[in-house]
Amino acid sequence: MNLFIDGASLMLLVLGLLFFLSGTIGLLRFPDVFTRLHALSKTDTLALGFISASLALQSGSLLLTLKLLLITLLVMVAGATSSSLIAGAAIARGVRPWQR
Amino acid sequence: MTDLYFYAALFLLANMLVGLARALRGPTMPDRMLSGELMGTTAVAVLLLLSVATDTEALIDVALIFALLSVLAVVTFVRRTWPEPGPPRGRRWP
Amino acid sequence: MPPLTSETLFTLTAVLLFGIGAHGLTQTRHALRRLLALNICISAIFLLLVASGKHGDTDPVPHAMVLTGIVVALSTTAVAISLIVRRNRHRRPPDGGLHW
Amino acid sequence: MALVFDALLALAMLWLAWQGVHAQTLFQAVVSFMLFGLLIALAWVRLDATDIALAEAALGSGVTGALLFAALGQLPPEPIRARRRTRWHRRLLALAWGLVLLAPIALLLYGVLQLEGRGLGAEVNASLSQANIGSPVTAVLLNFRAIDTLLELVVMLSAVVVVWSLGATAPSPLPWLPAPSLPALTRLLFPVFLLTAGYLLWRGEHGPGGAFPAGAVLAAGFVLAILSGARAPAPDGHTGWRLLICLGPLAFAMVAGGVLLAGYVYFEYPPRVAGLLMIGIEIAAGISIGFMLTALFFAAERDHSSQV
Repeated sequence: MNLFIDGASLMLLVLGLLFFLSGTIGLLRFPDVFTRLHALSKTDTLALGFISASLALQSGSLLLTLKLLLITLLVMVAGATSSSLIAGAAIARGVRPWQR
Repeated sequence: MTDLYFYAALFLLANMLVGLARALRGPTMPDRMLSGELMGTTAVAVLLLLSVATDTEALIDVALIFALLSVLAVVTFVRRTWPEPGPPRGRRWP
Repeated sequence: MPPLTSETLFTLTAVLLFGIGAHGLTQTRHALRRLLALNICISAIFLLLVASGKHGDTDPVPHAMVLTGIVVALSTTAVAISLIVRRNRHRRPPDGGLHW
Repeated sequence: MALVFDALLALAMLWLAWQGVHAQTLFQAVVSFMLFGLLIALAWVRLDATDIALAEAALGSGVTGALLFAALGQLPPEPIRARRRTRWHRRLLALAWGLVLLAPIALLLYGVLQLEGRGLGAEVNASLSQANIGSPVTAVLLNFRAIDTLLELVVMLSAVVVVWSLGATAPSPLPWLPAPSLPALTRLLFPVFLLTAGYLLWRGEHGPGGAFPAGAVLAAGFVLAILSGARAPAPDGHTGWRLLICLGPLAFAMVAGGVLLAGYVYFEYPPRVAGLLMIGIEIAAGISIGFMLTALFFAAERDHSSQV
């Protein structure tokens, strides 16, 4: 059982790291601000979710788990809203979306 | 296991610094803000990992503050630094 | 020569940071840049204070001093910002000129 | 291993500091400076200074960054003349000056690294039981060196007074709200901000936390609310605002004077109520720091109650 939890935790951690990496690659490689937003905000939120899930599996204390959950939810809500704000501001100021 | 968390934190730090290239290259202001977003989220993750690796629970509070205050920067940017000229009039985005 | 530990490393970093700040303070023209350079100097001093004073267990006295210092730095920065904004107010072009 | 992490962090800090001064545009410089603040908070964590990391994340990076962003919106673009490349002989002179200054700095650094102090940690921990409070840093701030903290509040208060007396520059821009998601976000997050501020105040008693981070979080909540369209009376000249802003320093000074009247030395808390007094001061200070920071943020704007 313990081995199973450790394994799951490790897998989640590695998944989180991979998602962070893919977010950075997207941020660097995509052609304009909207595509970069799309790459970054989703993957990073998910990656943070994976990492805090991995830590929560190991924590063993309720308060700690609740705090991890709160932080993840906060980043989720804040990330989503700030992405939409940035995109909206960019459109309103006349940044043209990339077209092939 | 704690060593592993430290390596993970190191990986995320390196990842975050690579992402800084976007802040340098731009080209538009929102691009640079995005780089800041990446650093904010990654710093939260680094703090969570370090908190477990060094067994300091207070670092979670620092992560909480980062998560809360990252919104402030974006909202100030959108409402004060780079505000829209007004409601879009007849401009339809394709 | 002292051994290369984290504290030594951060002490060295603090000195270099102060150098960057001082250089910026004398070599830039715009008041906001000078303010940023001054803030970098201040951070460098805080870092030096804590990093060089850390021997084994933590010492709360420099920590309290730095906490006080951060607040004072924030207050002076706020005053300086409003002075800079007021000085440059009449130079603002009428269209808003939001493109640095 | 830890050293690799620290070295990477230090290099990034140096690079961002350089960018924060010499980046091509003002906006780039401000963004770099904010990210520098974020990294320096990580450096505080690495130096086991969690209290400072908390304050740096909240005040040094968060609130300062927001102030700088708000200022950028009111500044004209930087004139080209200011970015002119300097002449070669001035560069040479600067380099020579730098080398001359480097020698004493290197000497001082060598001296600092040789220092064999043991600090005051043992003394503080020994007298912690007299202070009736769990966290050593809070004990130093509110008990052993309480007058410093009182004066620190007064410094912030005078900053507010100075900024107010300079007068407003611009009407608050933007009557038009860009996205419907912003007020929704604020309605969702504002209680979280209040809750976190309260939690940090409570934490300050026995761990990292305290009035300053709590005040900064409170201020962030207020600023967010006003920026997303909540109506509030303009801080300048409003009696309620003035009272709330003065609350912290007043409570602090009254406690200090009160114990004097009760026959103790200035700032010597009576042992039986010391913990209670300090919690009271902490709460009052936290509230008024929150309002002071908000006032500093909106000081340059004429009135945001009629618009927004």
